[in-house]
Amino acid sequence: MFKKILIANRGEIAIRIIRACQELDIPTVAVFSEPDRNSLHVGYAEEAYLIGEANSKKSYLNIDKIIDVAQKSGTDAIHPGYGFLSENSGFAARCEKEGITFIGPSSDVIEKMGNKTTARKIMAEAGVPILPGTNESIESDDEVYKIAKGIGFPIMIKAAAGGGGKGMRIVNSADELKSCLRAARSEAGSSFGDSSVYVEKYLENPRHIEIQVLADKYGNSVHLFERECSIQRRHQKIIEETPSTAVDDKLREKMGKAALKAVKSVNYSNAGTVEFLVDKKKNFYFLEMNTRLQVEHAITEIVTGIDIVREQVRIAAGEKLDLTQDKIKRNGCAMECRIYAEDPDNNFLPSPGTIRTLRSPGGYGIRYDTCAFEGCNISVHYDPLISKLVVWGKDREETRFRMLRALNEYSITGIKTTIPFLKKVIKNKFFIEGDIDTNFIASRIERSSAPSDGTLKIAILTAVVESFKKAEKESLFHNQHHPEKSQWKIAGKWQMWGNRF
Amino acid sequence: MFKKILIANRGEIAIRIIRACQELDIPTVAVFSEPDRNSLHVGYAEEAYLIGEANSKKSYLNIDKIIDVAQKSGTDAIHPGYGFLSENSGFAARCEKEGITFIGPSSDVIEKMGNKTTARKIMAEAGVPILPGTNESIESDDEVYKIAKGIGFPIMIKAAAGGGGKGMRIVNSADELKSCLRAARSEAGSSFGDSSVYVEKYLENPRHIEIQVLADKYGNSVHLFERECSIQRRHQKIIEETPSTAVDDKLREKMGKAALKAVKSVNYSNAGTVEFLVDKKKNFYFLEMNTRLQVEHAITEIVTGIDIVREQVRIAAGEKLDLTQDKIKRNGCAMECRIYAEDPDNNFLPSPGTIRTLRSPGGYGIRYDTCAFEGCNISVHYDPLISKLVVWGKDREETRFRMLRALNEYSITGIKTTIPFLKKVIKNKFFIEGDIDTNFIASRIERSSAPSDGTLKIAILTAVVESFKKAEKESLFHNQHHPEKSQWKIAGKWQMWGNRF
Amino acid sequence: MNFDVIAGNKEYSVEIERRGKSFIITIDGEEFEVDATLLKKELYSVLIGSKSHLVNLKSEGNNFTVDVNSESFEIEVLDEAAKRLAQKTKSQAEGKQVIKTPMPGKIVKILVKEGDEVEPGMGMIIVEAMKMENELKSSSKGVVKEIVVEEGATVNGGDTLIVVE
Amino acid sequence: MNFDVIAGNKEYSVEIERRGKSFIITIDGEEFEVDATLLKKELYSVLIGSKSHLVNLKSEGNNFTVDVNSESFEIEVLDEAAKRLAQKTKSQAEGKQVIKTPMPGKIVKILVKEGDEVEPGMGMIIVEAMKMENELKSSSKGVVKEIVVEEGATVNGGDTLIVVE
Repeated sequence: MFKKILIANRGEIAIRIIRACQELDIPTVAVFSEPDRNSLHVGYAEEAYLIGEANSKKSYLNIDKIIDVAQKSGTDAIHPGYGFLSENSGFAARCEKEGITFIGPSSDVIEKMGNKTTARKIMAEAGVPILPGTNESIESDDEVYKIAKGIGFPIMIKAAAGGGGKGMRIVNSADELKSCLRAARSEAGSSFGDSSVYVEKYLENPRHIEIQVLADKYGNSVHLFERECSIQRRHQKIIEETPSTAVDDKLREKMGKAALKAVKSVNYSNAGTVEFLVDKKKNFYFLEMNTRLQVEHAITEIVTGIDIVREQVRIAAGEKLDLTQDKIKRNGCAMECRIYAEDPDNNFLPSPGTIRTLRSPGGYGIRYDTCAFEGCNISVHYDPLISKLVVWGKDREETRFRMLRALNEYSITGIKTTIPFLKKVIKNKFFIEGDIDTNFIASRIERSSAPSDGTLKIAILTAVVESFKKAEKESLFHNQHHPEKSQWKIAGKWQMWGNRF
Repeated sequence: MFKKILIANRGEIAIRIIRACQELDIPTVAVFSEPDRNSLHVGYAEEAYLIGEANSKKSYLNIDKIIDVAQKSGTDAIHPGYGFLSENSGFAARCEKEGITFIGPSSDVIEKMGNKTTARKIMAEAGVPILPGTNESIESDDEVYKIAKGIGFPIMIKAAAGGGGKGMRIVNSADELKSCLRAARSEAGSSFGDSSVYVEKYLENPRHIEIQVLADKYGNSVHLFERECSIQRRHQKIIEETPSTAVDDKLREKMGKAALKAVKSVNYSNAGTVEFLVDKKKNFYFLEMNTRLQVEHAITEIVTGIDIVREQVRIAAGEKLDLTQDKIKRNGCAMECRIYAEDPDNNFLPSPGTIRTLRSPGGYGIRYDTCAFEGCNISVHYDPLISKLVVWGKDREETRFRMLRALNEYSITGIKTTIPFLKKVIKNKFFIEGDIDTNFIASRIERSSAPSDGTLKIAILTAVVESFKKAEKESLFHNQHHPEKSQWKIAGKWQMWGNRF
Repeated sequence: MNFDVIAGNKEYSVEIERRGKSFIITIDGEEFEVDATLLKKELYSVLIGSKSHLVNLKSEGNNFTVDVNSESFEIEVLDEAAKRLAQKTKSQAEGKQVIKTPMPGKIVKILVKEGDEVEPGMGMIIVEAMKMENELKSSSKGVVKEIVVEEGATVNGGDTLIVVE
Repeated sequence: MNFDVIAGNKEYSVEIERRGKSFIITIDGEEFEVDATLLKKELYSVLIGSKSHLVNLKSEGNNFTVDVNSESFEIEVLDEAAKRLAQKTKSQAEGKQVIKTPMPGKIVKILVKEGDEVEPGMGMIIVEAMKMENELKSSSKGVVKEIVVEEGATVNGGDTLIVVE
């Protein structure tokens, strides 16, 4: 097992990984940028090193600096978390070169899966269903037109080096093709330094369902069932659950088998996720493979009892999987709500700043992963994820009610958060019925709603009591200090107070 | 289902029950004593009523007042929690009379099990193993002597109306008999208003292992396996775990069957616990039946996925158990640490007061039930339980390491707590091996230990930095306000500061 | 004691008096019995009749930010003296809208120019922050009076960007 | 800057100076590089070299209560001026022990009488609080000078019960 593990990340996921290491009795090394000196991951790790400025390129993406800290501190393994360097094949290769274990798959697997057309080709060859389209980047507009006619509009143009929704365009008809193609190419070029694009059939209102996999270095692999991640805003997940209401045992088995085919086709090792789009007829298509830990891994942990981060460390250390597919059982349901520093009433505009007060939920069935504390700053420089609220229940309704109860207990003031919006989703009748797809938030949720009159009155009553107490205290202060009650003095005082208004 | 539930309790258990009700969509009514106005259970319930003074007799034990609030608020069921009125058959009978559902067994069952000799007799008749001794209270000293000779010293003299360790005496030899008997009778009389006692064989260093049961009103009953509760101080549990390291499948089945015999013998309904003492040879003996929710119920919930409080409410509402014994599976291990406001270095002396700062643990496998918040007062009037830290793990070692990790994250300042002591137990080699009994704390744990030198240095370094910064600020303050640096003024200032020392 | 309360562009006339440990408060004639106690920094346990609520309240002079049930309210509570002063200030500020950036970031694009007429909801300026582009919108009708920043500029949270009158 | 630090009946001689954002501190000649920052009320993130610690620190004048790793320390940090003063106060208080009740409760039994000689660890008085009886012990050798309370009396937290000299 490793002597010491460096966590090349920040926020809640750095803390998640530190906890797993502590439970394995392995000391941890945190790295931090200048504004992160007061972040909780620094305090939770056994050691911590400053690695640079706020800008990620100068700190959390600074490969040289991170390798330097790893060597200086005697670290023999690095966990990259998610985001930052987690899917950077160059970083994985550098670790391999320096003799430090990268806790994740090998650099060449990361590279293959990072290129979307290469990944499509590999999956197609392995027999994993993919959407109709091309497995090569396309040069000429004519060729795109021909392919589009073949598979039928709407189609999706995507950047080959893509990710995060950039360099993507939906094309509904032949008329739009030219301008969309130009726009996608230009965006792909400026975002990834590579303007090549490819074409896929566009699926309308699909579900986003993914399969978690674990594979060791000896060819053993298992899947840990699915996660439904269709509730998205800005193409980013905000609520996830398992099991999916769209997946029955038969579909689960088919998708699981397809995911394991994907794993075997590239000799994948460590934890990974195969993402699929699923249509109304329960056809599923490979979307991409995430060669890292996912934000939403926790819901899978809760229902399978498998600590995925612990498994990642064990696998990277060369241990064999002690799991076999038939021994993995799902126990109940789990749901995750992501609490972001965003204003849901204002198009999810980020709302960084200082958390003035914080009350977090607890009790039965609640898992709470966070980097936040009362008085902490949610930095403008990084992802605005404050916490993950994960709930377990015997069935979906128990889980949903528990989530609602927990969200009601949860209070953050000082900044705007997604909490009120999440409650709306959890109470939504389509959500209750499991009738969801990636367009759910746009189509099913009324954005703004008038605050309830009853709640407003509670607020007014509290403010009035406070005003009254303050006025009383001030008059008490005056009486105590001016027992003579000179009119002149009291008038003077009032004038002074008056200036504050 | 009920329209509204009143919780006749306070602290963490009131909050636990409120949460279960909210998840069942049932409004709750809290009651509170004067010093509990600022307690969290008041804020968490939908309604709250003041019921009297600090003294429990005037508030949480005030049956008339509680019934009055129940009627005024339109409550149709009362959950008594643990302690207070939870095992008061008079209160249960009063609820029955007023047409309010008491969430627990019927008053006559509570009464039968509350009388220790009656309970022994019933159990013996039902074929549940009991310790050798008498099933009737004994009048004459001679009779006690005869019985003691029959079963052999040491024996235990116990108050028939007993509980909580009062009116109990261990008698090691015939010489001690007379004085012990007199002391036990006098204590029993003053504690319970009933000086009758009975005799049991005294078991040296047994384990305390109990079986959780659930039974509906239609004769269906199941057990939810065992809890090991041998780690006790002052005869009160402080760490519990399930499964017990002393219980194998065979013993589990035997104890479970015995517990269900106990349930059937009195036509028990609702949740209950049958407590046993287990000796080194795995013989087990009925100790008592708790006709209520236990503090440590949470560990059973975590490994079975059954929400015991939810089941209590459902059963009381007349619903049928939808569980059968063969469907109840144990998943992994769970452990509970009770965090009390007590000074472990000073014989667990209570340490009430205000919690100045609070940092609570989180993440995978952690359940945290508490009534505490930063700035709250742990009252001198009631039980000093601050929180229950419940941890789940795949196996006992994963659970133990996770508990240690969580205790390391947990910080409470302002009052003394059991946290440092609990860490000692979790790291103790006998505990690691599962070699525990009710005498564990006295025999296996070194009470006081010198603080580590390394930790002291961290403390000194922090205090010195703070002193330095303060001195700097003060000198900055002087310079800013006295740019003229008049020697006279500075001397004057210093003198002023000097007076503070 | 009497207060004028302003919340969400509405005004409420409020009376309050002590009754034992509680207060009797009427809002526009509707009466409530209120018992509010501070649990910790900015957190109150409020009993209205027997209904229980946890309320976060932050005060700055007469202005309160109150959070209840995940809803947030800006409330102004004015006594007689404060009412007169508020009247004065209001008449000066009327009709003026200041677009401020809620967070530090970079000005990506300015969508209006000085003298433009704007409608409520119209996009005014795009600020990049937290790796995302965010469009700030006008909340009222008016004419762009002043554009304080330039495209490409770096701004701090709270900086004024555009003034509309 | 130089300090005398008193912790657990021991004295340490400490020097501190700034180096950039950190401090160089020597305790009885042993050198440490320390970077301490306040995260929230009384909670510090402390880096000693590269080792990270979360430390709770409460200060009252020169006296600090410091909590690290569930251990709690009472530390006094004295500069030159404070040292002189402390010397004076100390000589007055020497040899005197005051038994106080840490919590409100009722005096159940007084186990000593005035003039009794006591040894460290000897039980002095029994106080009932939180439904439990608690024995308070002497921490030093001496003679019972004064018994302030009577059996059956109700006492508040912090009340002096017995004075030993």
